[in-house]
Amino acid sequence: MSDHAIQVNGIQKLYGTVKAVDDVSFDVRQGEFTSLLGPSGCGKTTTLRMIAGFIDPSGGSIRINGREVTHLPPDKRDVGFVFQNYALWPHMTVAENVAFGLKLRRKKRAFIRNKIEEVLAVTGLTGYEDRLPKRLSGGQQQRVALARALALEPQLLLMDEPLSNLDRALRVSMRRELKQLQSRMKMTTLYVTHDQEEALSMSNRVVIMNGGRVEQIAEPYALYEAPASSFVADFVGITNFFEGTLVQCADGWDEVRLASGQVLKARAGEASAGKPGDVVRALIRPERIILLAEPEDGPNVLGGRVELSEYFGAVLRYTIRLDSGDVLRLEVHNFDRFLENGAPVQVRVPPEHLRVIPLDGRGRDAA
Amino acid sequence: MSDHAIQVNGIQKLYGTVKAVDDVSFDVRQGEFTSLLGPSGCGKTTTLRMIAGFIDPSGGSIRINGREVTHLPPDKRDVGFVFQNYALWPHMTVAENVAFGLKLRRKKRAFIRNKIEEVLAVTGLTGYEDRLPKRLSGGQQQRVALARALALEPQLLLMDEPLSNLDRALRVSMRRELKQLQSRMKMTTLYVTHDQEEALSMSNRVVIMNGGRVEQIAEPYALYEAPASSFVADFVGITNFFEGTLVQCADGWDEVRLASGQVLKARAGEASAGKPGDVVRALIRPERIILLAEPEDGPNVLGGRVELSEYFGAVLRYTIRLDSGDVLRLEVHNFDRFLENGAPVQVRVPPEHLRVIPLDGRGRDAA
Amino acid sequence: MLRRIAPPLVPVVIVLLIFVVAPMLWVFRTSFNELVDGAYMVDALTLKNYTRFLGNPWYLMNTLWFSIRIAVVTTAISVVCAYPVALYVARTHGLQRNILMTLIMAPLLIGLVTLVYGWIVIFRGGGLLNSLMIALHVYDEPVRYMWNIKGVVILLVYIGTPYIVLSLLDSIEKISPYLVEAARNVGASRWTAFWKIVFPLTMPGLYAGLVIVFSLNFAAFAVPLMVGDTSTQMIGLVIYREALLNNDLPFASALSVIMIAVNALILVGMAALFGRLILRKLESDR
Amino acid sequence: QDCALRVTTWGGSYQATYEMVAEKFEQEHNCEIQWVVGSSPDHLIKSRLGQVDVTTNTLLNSIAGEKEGLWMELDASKIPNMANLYDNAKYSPYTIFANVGDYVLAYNTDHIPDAPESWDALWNPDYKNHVLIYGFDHIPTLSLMVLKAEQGGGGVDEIEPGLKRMAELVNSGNLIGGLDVESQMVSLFQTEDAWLGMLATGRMKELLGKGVTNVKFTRPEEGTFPLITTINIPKTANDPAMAAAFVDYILSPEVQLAFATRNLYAPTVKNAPIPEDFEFGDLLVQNEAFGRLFLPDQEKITAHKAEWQQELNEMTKK
Amino acid sequence: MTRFDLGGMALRLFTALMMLFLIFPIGVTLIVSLNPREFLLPPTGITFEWFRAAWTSETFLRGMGVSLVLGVSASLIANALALPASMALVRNEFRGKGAVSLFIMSPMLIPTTIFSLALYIYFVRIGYGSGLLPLLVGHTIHVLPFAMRIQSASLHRFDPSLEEAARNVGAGRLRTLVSITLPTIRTGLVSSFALCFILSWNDFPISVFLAPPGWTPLPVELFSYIKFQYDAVAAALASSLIVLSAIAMVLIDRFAGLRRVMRG
Ligand SMILES: Nc1ncnc2c1ncn2[C@@H]1O[C@H](COP(=O)(O)OP(=O)(O)OP(=O)(O)O)[C@@H](O)[C@H]1O
Ligand SMILES: Nc1ncnc2c1ncn2[C@@H]1O[C@H](COP(=O)(O)OP(=O)(O)OP(=O)(O)O)[C@@H](O)[C@H]1O
Ligand SMILES: NCCCCNCCCN
Ligand SMILES: [Mg+2]
Ligand SMILES: [Mg+2]
Repeated sequence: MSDHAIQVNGIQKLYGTVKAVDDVSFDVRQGEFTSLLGPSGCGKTTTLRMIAGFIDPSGGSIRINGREVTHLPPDKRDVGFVFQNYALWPHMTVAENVAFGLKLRRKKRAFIRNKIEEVLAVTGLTGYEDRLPKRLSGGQQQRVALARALALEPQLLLMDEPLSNLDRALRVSMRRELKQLQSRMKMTTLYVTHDQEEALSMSNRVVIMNGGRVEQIAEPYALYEAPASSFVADFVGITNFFEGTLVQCADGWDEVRLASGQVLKARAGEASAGKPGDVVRALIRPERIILLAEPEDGPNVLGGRVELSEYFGAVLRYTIRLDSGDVLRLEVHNFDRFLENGAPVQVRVPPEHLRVIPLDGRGRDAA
Repeated sequence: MSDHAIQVNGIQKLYGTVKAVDDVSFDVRQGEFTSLLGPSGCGKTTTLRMIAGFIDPSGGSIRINGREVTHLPPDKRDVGFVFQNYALWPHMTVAENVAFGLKLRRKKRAFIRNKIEEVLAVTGLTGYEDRLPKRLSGGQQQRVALARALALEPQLLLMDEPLSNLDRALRVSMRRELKQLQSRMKMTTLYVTHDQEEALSMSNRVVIMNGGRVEQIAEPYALYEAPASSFVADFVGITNFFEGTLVQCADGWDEVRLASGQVLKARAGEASAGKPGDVVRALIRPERIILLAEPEDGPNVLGGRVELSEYFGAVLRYTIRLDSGDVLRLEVHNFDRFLENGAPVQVRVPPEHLRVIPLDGRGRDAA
Repeated sequence: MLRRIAPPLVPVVIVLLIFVVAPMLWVFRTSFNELVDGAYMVDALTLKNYTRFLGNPWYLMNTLWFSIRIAVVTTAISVVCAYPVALYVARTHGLQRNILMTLIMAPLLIGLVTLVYGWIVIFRGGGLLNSLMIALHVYDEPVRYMWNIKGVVILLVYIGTPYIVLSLLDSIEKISPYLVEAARNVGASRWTAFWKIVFPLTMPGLYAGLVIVFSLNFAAFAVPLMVGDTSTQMIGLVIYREALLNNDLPFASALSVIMIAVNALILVGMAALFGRLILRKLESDR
Repeated sequence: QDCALRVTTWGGSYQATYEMVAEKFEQEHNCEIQWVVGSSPDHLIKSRLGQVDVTTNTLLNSIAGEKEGLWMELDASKIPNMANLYDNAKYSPYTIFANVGDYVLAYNTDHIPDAPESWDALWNPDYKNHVLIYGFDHIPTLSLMVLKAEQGGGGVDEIEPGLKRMAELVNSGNLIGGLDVESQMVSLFQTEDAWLGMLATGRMKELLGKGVTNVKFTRPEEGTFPLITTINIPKTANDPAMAAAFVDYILSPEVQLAFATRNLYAPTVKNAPIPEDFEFGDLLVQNEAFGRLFLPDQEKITAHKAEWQQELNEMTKK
Repeated sequence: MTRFDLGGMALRLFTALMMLFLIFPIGVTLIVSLNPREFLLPPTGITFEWFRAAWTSETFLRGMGVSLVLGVSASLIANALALPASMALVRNEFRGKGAVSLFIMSPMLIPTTIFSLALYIYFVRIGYGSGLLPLLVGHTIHVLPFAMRIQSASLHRFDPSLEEAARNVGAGRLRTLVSITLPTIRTGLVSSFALCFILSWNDFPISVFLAPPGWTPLPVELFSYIKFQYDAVAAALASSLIVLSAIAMVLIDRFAGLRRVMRG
């Protein structure tokens, strides 16, 4: 068997003049859990559907387990698929929906019965065997779609936002079940999600798509900590950007002068951010910024006022209007007090977490 | 006009013998943003649909702006609605879907054109005016559903998981737009979501449903910090539970002896957790637990080993198997090192964040 | 419930009461009357007309049962002919679709009598089909395709097919391609996906077509009259003859009553069968 | 002008002739004629329901109507032209013949060079698959059956021999069919599928009119079967006087001649001689042909035909 | 998107064969109508004489007009009556539904001959023996069950939330029906209307009894004509009808296409 469960090579899909998918290439290794992440309409579903064989690519090639399948019909690919819109068969009950694929594989009746019981238990649908899909809630329908795919224990499972309609508690438990199944069955998984928590926590690797193209392929930590572009940085998690000019770069430390005149010290990345005088962008994650309890002087300390506070339970996110006019978002955890809107604050931007990336002349990431 | 935009009084919906909604009552005040949160299948959609007038309640009454509407047809209620399954009209383009309600209100053509432009801009759909729904991605369809409702600037807006198929970045921006629209138009909103971050950050109040019934109605902070039941505690955010017996309760501090013999100090809640000897449950949020860098002795310090670590970008969650055998989940932010699975750790459970609630004899929350 | 379902049903029900039930009551009454001298009808209360039919095996077997058989067979053949055509038409658009539809409907547009002339050219003893078959040595003696049971079956199938295409179209179009994809994905071949997903989902349309064509064919009179012979005495034809040619309104009425009852039984049976199988599952409800 | 007279007619050429001659009547009597078009059976039904003032009818219908007492007596004083009717054209006080055609034996001279002398030729096995007759609802076929019954020692009261003979014909394989739509019979002669068969004189004329030269007709020695158009006035007629005037007009020489020359229905009045040079003169049932019409007891046919058909169907069932 | 073509080629082939079967007699009709010697094949030449005769026959033209008006009116009324009823039946579960359903289908069970005779007699008895009403009623009732059946089929699997969405933005029942429901089940409605129209257009027995003088529908005129004398005029008329409806279809398509373009 090939080392790669999926090899996607330069695939394309045109709808008239709309380039839904444009020269996308990536591989998924055997047993790996890979996520496709990207903004709405960026071509995730289209890519997945080409791999499953529902759409004929306008160009490029697809291999599954080393075998060229680009133009193979879907039933010859042996790939599990969970549809974004569920696609439950309306004339079949929950149990029948699940059993269909098993019957096609001529499984024994007892086996099918057990399997139905098992996957419905996993998806929390025990007791719903005889319901018709139209009599289920949205989340229940979504779980049937998942159960239907899991029942076949596919070697390769493609899922298109399979948990999007589930509450967090259920999603967490489903995620756990999926991961367990995946490692137990050594099932290779390609997972489309809009939930980056999901993508980061479950995946071995993440493919970031944007506008029909691949932006970055990386492991979760690398993706979050070293995004290849501002787009990725901003799309995966929240990022604060400071624009300025590089004034010095030595000893692994860069210095950036902001428009306000203030200078920020930052850790230099592996690649050089440029030479003094270059326009650069400095990035930092909200959870890295420190909200100072006491006024403080020193490098990388900025003043401002609270503009908005958002409470997420475990997290409190402040949007701060800096004295320079820039906006900064920072997150605190394990907090006990709330700052009023308008309250003056000081924050420290730890240099070791501030990264500098070069910019081209027009204010976009240099290529 | 009544003080309350919505008053729901003991409504019920039976499907045959299935009690989809069972004696649900709550109010939504004018201009308030209220969320309905609860597990999949708990009756959120059904409740919302009864308020919109799509389903006839089997019992109870509904008032909108003080007016009894329980049996009023949907077009007489003047309530915006965003459908969980979008319900876009397949024979109309995006623009036509949005314009339909405006045309019914006999708006001027220029007004309609502007409005379409406006809401499509808000939902990031500019340029898609003439697409038919079936030629849109899942997330795009969902945004059309939202745009369609917003175009009418309803005084009261009901939304059923309107952002479930959007990526985080888009969701965050849509949330912001929604909140702005809401406060600009003083629009009362009832919002069904499975995303607690959404519910907590956007809402004035949250209604927690479970199995067709209301579990708790509270403001976000109260809900998270003082859940009325283990169900709520566990459903909203993650919660660690310790079961034990109350050994002492004085001075605003309780002491709980765990099965392992260890005694944990905890802050006493407003209501008494009981008398010494009672079986109780102590709760603490993962982000409150402190992962000790150095071995330490003292009260409320527990030892264990890392069992699982989950990386979410800004957050790292460890699942720890305590020496007592209990499982503890804790979250760290702003971290720079990862602990290996199996690594020995010590944690401190700060007494001020440990809450004690009474249990009935059978190990469930006392009523 | 009553308040919701009554208003939409009331107009139809009233129209039917006035224009169907009332006249049919007269038919029912007439079925107990008597014909004198084969010429005129007098009021009576006799079961003669019923016993004449029910007591004669020829009527039971060679008209009633014969009609049922013909209707079943021709409807079945029409379905087989129509289904693929409907599948094909369902995925055409615009002009192609409209032209196909015109062609499919054409036989019905031009009227039966004219149509029969077209068929005569093809099927008569020295017609196109026989000439072709004889030229190809499939057989050497002309075969009779008209003015016997073959003609009746051919023509009923021919006329029934467009009706079934029409009734199927909408059901086919409504099937989301995702449902088929989902089936293909779990390993169903095109064929299996068709039988297990597409076919069941077209049941509403198929059912409509079956009911329509079966009823039309069961009651057919013009076709057996024009292209049948003495051995194709379908019950609709017998009723036509007794009522109009032989002036025997009482007997024709009794035949009608019997026919309506039988037809109703068959329809109820079909409704139960289809309802149980599939329709109820697919009904939209709120 | 609020006078309207409702008259039944068959469609096609019959109506065309009717419409042509009616114009004059409408002007003279200042009365509009409304044509009630349909096939024979509905003429009777509409008469029964008082929807008609003058019924153009078949003899069988007229008889049925008589039994029901549907018709009013035809008053010779109001219909002066009745005086010119041949005696046998006055069927009863209620029913007269408006015109008469007949069903002759047509044959294809390429396959049957000599004119058959008897209807028995229909049974000739040489003509297998090439024989045409009218369907068993039609008077010529019913008449043939009675004829055969008489020849077999029975008659209209003892139909068995006739039925047997007809069943033989059906089962022999000779028949292309017993047709209901007359024009199909014409076409089948035209295409030479049919070599031999019955044909109304009117249809014969059409066949010849199509330029067919190898089909001829003959009147077998047993006689031909009449095609009789009758006239009745329903008791429920709105304006019996006007109805009588119209009947009188039908019996006038000009109308009689019009139907004769246009439709080949021979006059039933003595004062309408056919022009010597009329091309299809021999197709008209005139003179001796009229005398050789085989006209069995129509009342009995009416009373029994349903039974007969039924028995025949049983004898020929497959 | 994958389509459910059961082996594309096979389906295409079968369809082609079926289309051949369906249009062969019509092709023959067309040839006949152009052939000076009617249906003696092979044709001996081309003539438009039959067409001229067909299109100058006042009877046929008038009959066609009557049939057209009658077919359209009866189909409209029947579909309008059937729509609410089929919606009520498909969307609600109630006791006696089967019986109501069967009752509405009942005209389909009655042999047309008897029905038209009975209806005719009924109208005469209640004093409406003449006039257009009986004809219209007869045709409407005749096609009603067919409209019911096709519409019901079409309403199965209709997604009710589409209607809810419309009601929610303020559309009343009627507006929802017109703007949402009807367009969504358009194919079904067109099928239903076409079927009803064709049934009415082809009807003979009902018209024969119920047509008042001056309002004779085409099939009656045509049958009366053809029954006794066949010439290619009927074939020419039939061919014209098919050509006309084909042209109408093309025009409709162009028109609809144009509208789509103008709508941008
Ligand atoms: N038509 C129906 N017939 C029978 N049961 C139904 C029907 N519709 C919903 N239910 C049941 O009622 C319960 C509540 O459904 P509802 O759609 O309100 O859930 P929900 O809270 O919106 O769930 P989700 O988050 O999954 O959308 C579910 O258990 C569902 O299975
Ligand atoms: N049938 C179609 N015709 C034309 N354009 C289409 C069609 N299907 C999808 N598109 C377009 O192609 C692009 C990619 O669509 P796709 O469904 O793959 O997006 P996605 O990444 O899955 O988005 P989402 O997260 O919103 O589901 C979208 O911009 C969409 O509008
Ligand atoms: N166009 C000629 C109509 C002649 C009708 N004759 C009636 C014959 C009945 N069998
Ligand atoms: Mg998608
Ligand atoms: Mg829901």
